[in-house]
Amino acid sequence: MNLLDIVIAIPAIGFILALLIPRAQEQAVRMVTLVFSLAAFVLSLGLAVGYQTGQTGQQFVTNVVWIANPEIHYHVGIDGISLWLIILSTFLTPIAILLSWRYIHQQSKEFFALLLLLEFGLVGVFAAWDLFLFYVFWEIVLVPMYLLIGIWGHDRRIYAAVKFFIFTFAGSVLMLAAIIYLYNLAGTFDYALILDQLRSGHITLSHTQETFLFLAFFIAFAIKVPLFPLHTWLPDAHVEAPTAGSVMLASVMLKMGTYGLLRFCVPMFPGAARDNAPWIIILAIIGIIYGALVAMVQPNMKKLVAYSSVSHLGFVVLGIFSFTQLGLDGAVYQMLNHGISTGALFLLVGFMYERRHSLAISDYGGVATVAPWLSTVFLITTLASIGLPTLNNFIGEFLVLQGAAQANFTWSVFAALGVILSACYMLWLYQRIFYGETGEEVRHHMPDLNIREWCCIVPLIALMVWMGVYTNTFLPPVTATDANVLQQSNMNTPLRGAVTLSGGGSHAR
Amino acid sequence: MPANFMPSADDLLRFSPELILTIAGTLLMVLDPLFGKRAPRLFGHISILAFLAGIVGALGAQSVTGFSFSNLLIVDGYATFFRILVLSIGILAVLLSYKYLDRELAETGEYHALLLFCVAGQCLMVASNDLIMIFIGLEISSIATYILAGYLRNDKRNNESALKYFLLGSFATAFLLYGIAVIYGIAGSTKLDEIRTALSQPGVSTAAVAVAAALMIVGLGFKVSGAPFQMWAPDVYQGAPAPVSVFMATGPKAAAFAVFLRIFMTSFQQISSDWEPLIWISALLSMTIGNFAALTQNNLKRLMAYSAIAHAGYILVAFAARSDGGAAAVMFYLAAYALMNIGAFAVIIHICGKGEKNLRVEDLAGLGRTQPFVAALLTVFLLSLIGVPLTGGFFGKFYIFRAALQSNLVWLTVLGLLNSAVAAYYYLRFMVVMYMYEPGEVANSLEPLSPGLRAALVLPAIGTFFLGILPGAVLNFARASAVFTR
Amino acid sequence: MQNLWLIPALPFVGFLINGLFGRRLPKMVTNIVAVGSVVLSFLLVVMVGLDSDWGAKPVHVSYFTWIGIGSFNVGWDYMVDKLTMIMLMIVTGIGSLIHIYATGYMEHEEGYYRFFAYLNLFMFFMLNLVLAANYLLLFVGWEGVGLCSYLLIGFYFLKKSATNAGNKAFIVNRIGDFGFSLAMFLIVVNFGSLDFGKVFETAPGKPVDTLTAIALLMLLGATGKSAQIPLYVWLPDAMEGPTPVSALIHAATMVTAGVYMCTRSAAIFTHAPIAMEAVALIGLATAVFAATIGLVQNDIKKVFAYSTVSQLGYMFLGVGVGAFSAGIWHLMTHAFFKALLFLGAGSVIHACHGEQDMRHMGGLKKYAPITFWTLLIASLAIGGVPPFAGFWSKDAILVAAYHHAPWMFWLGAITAGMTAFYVFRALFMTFFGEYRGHGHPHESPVSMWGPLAALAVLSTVGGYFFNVPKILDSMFPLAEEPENPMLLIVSIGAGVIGIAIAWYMYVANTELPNRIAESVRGLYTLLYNKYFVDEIYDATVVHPVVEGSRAVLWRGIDQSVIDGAVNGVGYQSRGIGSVLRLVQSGSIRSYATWVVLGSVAVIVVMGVIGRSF
Amino acid sequence: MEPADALKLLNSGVPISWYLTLSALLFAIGVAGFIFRRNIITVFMCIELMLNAVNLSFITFAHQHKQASGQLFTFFVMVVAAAEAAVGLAIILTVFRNRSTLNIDKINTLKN
Repeated sequence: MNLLDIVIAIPAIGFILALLIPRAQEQAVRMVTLVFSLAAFVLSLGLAVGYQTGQTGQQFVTNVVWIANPEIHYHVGIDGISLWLIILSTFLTPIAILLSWRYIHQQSKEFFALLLLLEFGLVGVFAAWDLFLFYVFWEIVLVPMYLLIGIWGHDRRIYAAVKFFIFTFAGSVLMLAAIIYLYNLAGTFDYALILDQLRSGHITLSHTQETFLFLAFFIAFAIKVPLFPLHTWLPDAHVEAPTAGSVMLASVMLKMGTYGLLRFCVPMFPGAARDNAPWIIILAIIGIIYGALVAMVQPNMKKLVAYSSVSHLGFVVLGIFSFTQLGLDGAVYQMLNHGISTGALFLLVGFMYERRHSLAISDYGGVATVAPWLSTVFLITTLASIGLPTLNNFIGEFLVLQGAAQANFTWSVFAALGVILSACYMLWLYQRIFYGETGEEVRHHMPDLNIREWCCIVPLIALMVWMGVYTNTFLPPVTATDANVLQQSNMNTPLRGAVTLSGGGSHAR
Repeated sequence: MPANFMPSADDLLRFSPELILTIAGTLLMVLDPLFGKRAPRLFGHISILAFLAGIVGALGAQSVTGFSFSNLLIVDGYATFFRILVLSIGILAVLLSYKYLDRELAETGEYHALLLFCVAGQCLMVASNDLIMIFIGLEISSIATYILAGYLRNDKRNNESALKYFLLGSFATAFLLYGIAVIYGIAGSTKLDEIRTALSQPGVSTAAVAVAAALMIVGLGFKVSGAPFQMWAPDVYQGAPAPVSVFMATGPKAAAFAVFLRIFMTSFQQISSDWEPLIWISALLSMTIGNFAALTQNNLKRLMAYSAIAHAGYILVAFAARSDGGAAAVMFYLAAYALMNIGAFAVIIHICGKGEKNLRVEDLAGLGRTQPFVAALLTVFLLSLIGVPLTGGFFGKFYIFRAALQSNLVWLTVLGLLNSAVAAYYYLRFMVVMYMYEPGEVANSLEPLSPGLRAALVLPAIGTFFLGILPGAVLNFARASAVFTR
Repeated sequence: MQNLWLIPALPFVGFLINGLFGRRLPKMVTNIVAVGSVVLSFLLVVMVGLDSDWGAKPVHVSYFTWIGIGSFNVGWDYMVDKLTMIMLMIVTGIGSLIHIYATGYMEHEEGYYRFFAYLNLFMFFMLNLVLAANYLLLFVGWEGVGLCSYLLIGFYFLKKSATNAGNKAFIVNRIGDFGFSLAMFLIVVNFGSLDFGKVFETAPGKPVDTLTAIALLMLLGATGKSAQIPLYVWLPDAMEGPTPVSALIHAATMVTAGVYMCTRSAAIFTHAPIAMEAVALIGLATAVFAATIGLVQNDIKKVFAYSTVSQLGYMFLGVGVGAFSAGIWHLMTHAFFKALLFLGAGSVIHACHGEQDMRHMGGLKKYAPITFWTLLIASLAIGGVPPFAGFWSKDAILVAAYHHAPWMFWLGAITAGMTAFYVFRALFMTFFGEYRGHGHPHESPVSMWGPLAALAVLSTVGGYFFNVPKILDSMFPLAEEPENPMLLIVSIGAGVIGIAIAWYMYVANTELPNRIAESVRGLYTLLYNKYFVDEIYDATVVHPVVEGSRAVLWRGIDQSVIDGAVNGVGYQSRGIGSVLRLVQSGSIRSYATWVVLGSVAVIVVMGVIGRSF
Repeated sequence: MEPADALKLLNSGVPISWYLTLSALLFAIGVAGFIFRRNIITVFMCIELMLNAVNLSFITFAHQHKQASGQLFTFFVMVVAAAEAAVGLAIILTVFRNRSTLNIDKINTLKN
């Protein structure tokens, strides 16, 4: 029973407690959930403190048998990648709870309880070191999000919720098949052991086997990422979800996909990963540009941000499949960045929706005059998300593109176009919402930020700057772990000297 | 065989569940005229006691495993597992029926007596080592079910359901019986183990064996409502009284699967490579037909009937694995399925009202608002039916597909899993309606949960979670007992 | 030199104070914070200069690791050498003057504190840019100044045109930055580092095509920031911003960043002859192109804007032909006289109550004498009349151009003539003749004409006293060329002729311009509408991209194709479902038939598989 | 003729396969009747026919194997058939009472 177990347990306990409270006492439910989520966050910081950057492999390990036959373990632990993602989840949950404080009226008990259940699942996903356990958490996450969208969402919430569930579920059943198949080969679900057996040649996969297993995992993750062209559930889900839902969805849930790619797909099936990298990267680059272009023409704020996510996540996938140290680090960093800045964007859009009760960009304009602080924080967030240096996204995008350039310069050329386009759609959005003459509706319904909202947004802004200026806090564990991943996948392509213009194509076969 | 017809104590113990249930049933029929009008619930209580006693008996029998009555009866873990399963299903069926029966002002004595006989027949089936005994047990169970299906005499739907089940049921049974006859002709015996040995002799006409096996597949496939013999199920389940249709979908089906598996894993085990493709096809057909037909279905009972067909398909997948692991998976899944299905039906019975007038999916509208507890439990069962982790249904599917993959049924596995994604769609509709619609008049005018139904909701929920979080105990027992006489 | 970081830090602190509390602070405090911080950092620069012997003893300070991944390490490092020193002096010096000027100019503006916060933030990024010791840190400043220019152009954010101009500036700059970042990627791939020292050391050894690629990509970046063809389009629109901004950012400092960057990367460029040629050509083309447009503009700020573009072209010409120090020299003098021109223009606009169209000015000589004299000096300087500042640097560039390729010299000379013409045209139209505007024009307060005077002095003697090529001799040794008086005469002559024509047309007989315009209507419209470049870009790039994304990508692919497929699958499965249900006819006999058919099938299959029959 | 002769004939002459064929035929007739007749009673009788066809083969095999058990089975089957008849006729009765028809094709309200 170490710190990690406690961090995993707290949300579950809070969830049950919240359910036990009679529904009349809404305030009590809010307080309980908030307290528990905060507790989880504070403790999760302990993980960062106690984490030994030096040593590779997982830390804070607990490994006990859950089910004897087939042997399924409760095997959790963290490494440099999962560490930050767990903290990201625990960090955003209290914010999500806080921002829903007044917004949720009906069935608030279930709402806040479900947020904790969601947190439980998310933390579990990033901590699980047993494939079966991973799948269990993976599916647990699905249910609360489905209900959050479906019950508390906007007009087309049902379509969105069902679409979300079916998309993800269809993907994950394939993963389940692959997991079972691996189990029958390896006789264990323990990821570390499977990895060893695969690498020691204890299990040998035929080329077809490896390809199919890789694809089974890949599709499940690609849907979650989402990778073009599997992304269409995302805009619907985002637009219909309540603010808290959008925040959690964008900030953490999408990372489940990229995390899975990095944690499982690449190390377990390096060969298949190399073989399939070219078309995957092409899809990622299409996603980057396509997402940006489609975002540019959205009339709906949330849809715009949603498509921008498609674009941003494209960078992550690109980084992962560049198989370079910088690329992987950039990918992980970009996961966190996207969590912070896009989360903040959805947060602010939510604030505006609570005031104006509209997501249509055309219903706004001239907000800067009546709500200067709101527009200021929105501007900072915008700049973060378009990757202004000294703010977080820049680091991630730079590293990813740099890594891609090392692998194949052409990739970085096309991917970098996304950076131009992001400026186009975000600045245009900002202009249309905040600049210009102030309309009557806006003038009367747009008070500036209140204390609660400040509490939600300030931590995010602070992180944007911190992660943009002083990366030393975050990068070292990531770097060490990524190096380990590359080495596990026998893909260690260290920073090489001269590479010809076309790029060495470190794995173009 | 010794000419001593005096059964020993062990024999009686091994036979105790059937005895207890039969005696209890007879007792009820005697008591019916006396208390029928005055204490309608009494019979329910008695039969619950009887079932509990039966469970005790079954456990006792497990302590003296082995053959009895000149090898007609076999008590092994497999038998005990299914005995306990069908007995527990009986208990839950009784719990489901209290409310229903007095809402429909139906006589209770006869009903419960039939229930007891039915379960007795099933206990006999699962514990018999002889095709004729199986046939008799099957008939005891079926005949009782025929009556139960049409229990409300003046209800047109009940009549039709009963008639269809009766005619088609006996029709299929005739095929089964013919198959038995042919086997008897080939092997000169109806004892499963002896048939096995006989078939392994050289010079056995494979053609005849094939015909026999085929005929049995027809008969038993019909009973487990596996495609292409599933047509009757939706009509019958829809027409029968709700508690009966859920009982039919769980108890007799479990028993039928039990004997199906026992016969084919014992007697026809050597020629399994011949019948495996049939099961393969049947499994795929059942899953696909069940799920896709359910997509557009709006009548709750009929929808659940189609879903029952689909679940039969999943079980057949494990059957097609032709391994002990597969058998264990079948056992586990049947248990999990019984729990979640009964739980779901408890809610249906709760909302359907007198004369089962509220059976549209929309009638669940707003249940999450007006009766959150019921809605929450139904959600649990639905998630289990979808196969979401931490529920019994998930582990059931997991074991099934694991067994299938171990036998390299990769494509069947993939198709099955994709099927479960399709199924998710119509199960989600329930949740959508319950939580995301405004409460309709049904939900608003709903009376509080009756104790019986409450029990029939809570117990399966507990069971579902137990199987979903700590499946080890049940599975290990299943694996230990899923070893057939070789 | 530990206090190097203070140079950018001070303005940043100013930005924080004004940005966070400015709304509650009295104007006086805001002024003190804003101006004070910049003046202080100017003094710091001077101190640093004294310590480091004006950069002769280079200083290199690294503060902390910004990005550290294995061998790849980017630090927050500052360095000071002669080049940096010059830039620092220009930025902080001119910056201080313009800050002071702005306190007067912006006095009655809404969001006073906001303006100065942005201005200070700009100083921070600009100083970061010139102090940076590696490309990534330079890029921080590079993008940062872009941000500030975006904010300041859109300062009057109620005006759509202003915010549009802001977006345009930022996005066009992004296109340039795209090139710059690609250049950085290539540098890392090939040099394994972004530190100036390391890169320039190893540059000579690298293959030429790689260096050429890097240099060309950098050039793309420079064309964005320094408004060269093809990315110059944002600068004229940028005049939407308050005039001090035009002076500081869009004339004196930011727009010269491209020149600075190329000079800084001389080690790479000099080994990439093709790139050098490209730089020269682009510079020259821009110079000519912008000058021609400048000839006919009526908005005083637009005139100066195009002259800025043109002058930047000169600087690139200088860099391109290898006269880096000449380029920097012109950068400096240009900073003097162009800042002066803009501030003067601001003063004129201020005098005319915000009027910017020169056709509604005139005769201001007697109302605003100081402004007139200072502007006259500036015009002489840009006109290349000795001994004013502009003459020296421009002459140096032209000479270098002549030795590179004479035709470049001739084009440059003609451009010089045009420059002199349109600047004096502006001068005459505003200060001579009768006042054609409304209201009663007036001279500006001392806070405004003070800086004008200071800049006037610099524009007069700055060129001669600060002989950049000599200063930078150690970095960019001067080519030994024979003195060629002809060149001198030509370049001076061009200026004088230009001035003379302007006088003839706009003072002697003022109806002449219209007649000329009439006679060459087509050409006139072409020039007046800036060759319709904006329109062409809109039609060929912007509109297709936006509409294409909406119609094809979003409505087409996303909604019709992908979602259509998804929903189609759902619809089809329902279809299958209803078909399957039809089989359930409810008739017992049909069911029995199915059972029989099924059993036959089963028997047959069993037989076939068992191969029994 | 004498029963003994009949037995002799049975033992010697008519081969087993004839009986089996006959039972198969009877079974087939039953099936056909079930499918093609419309009167519920008739359909039900067809089932009885099928069961008895099976009985015939039981007896045949019993004779072939010289076993008593096979003949015993026929009794079981008869008993079961009787029980089925009792229940079945009752069900048919209620149906008739409710719908006043015995046309099997009219009993198809539950469908799709």
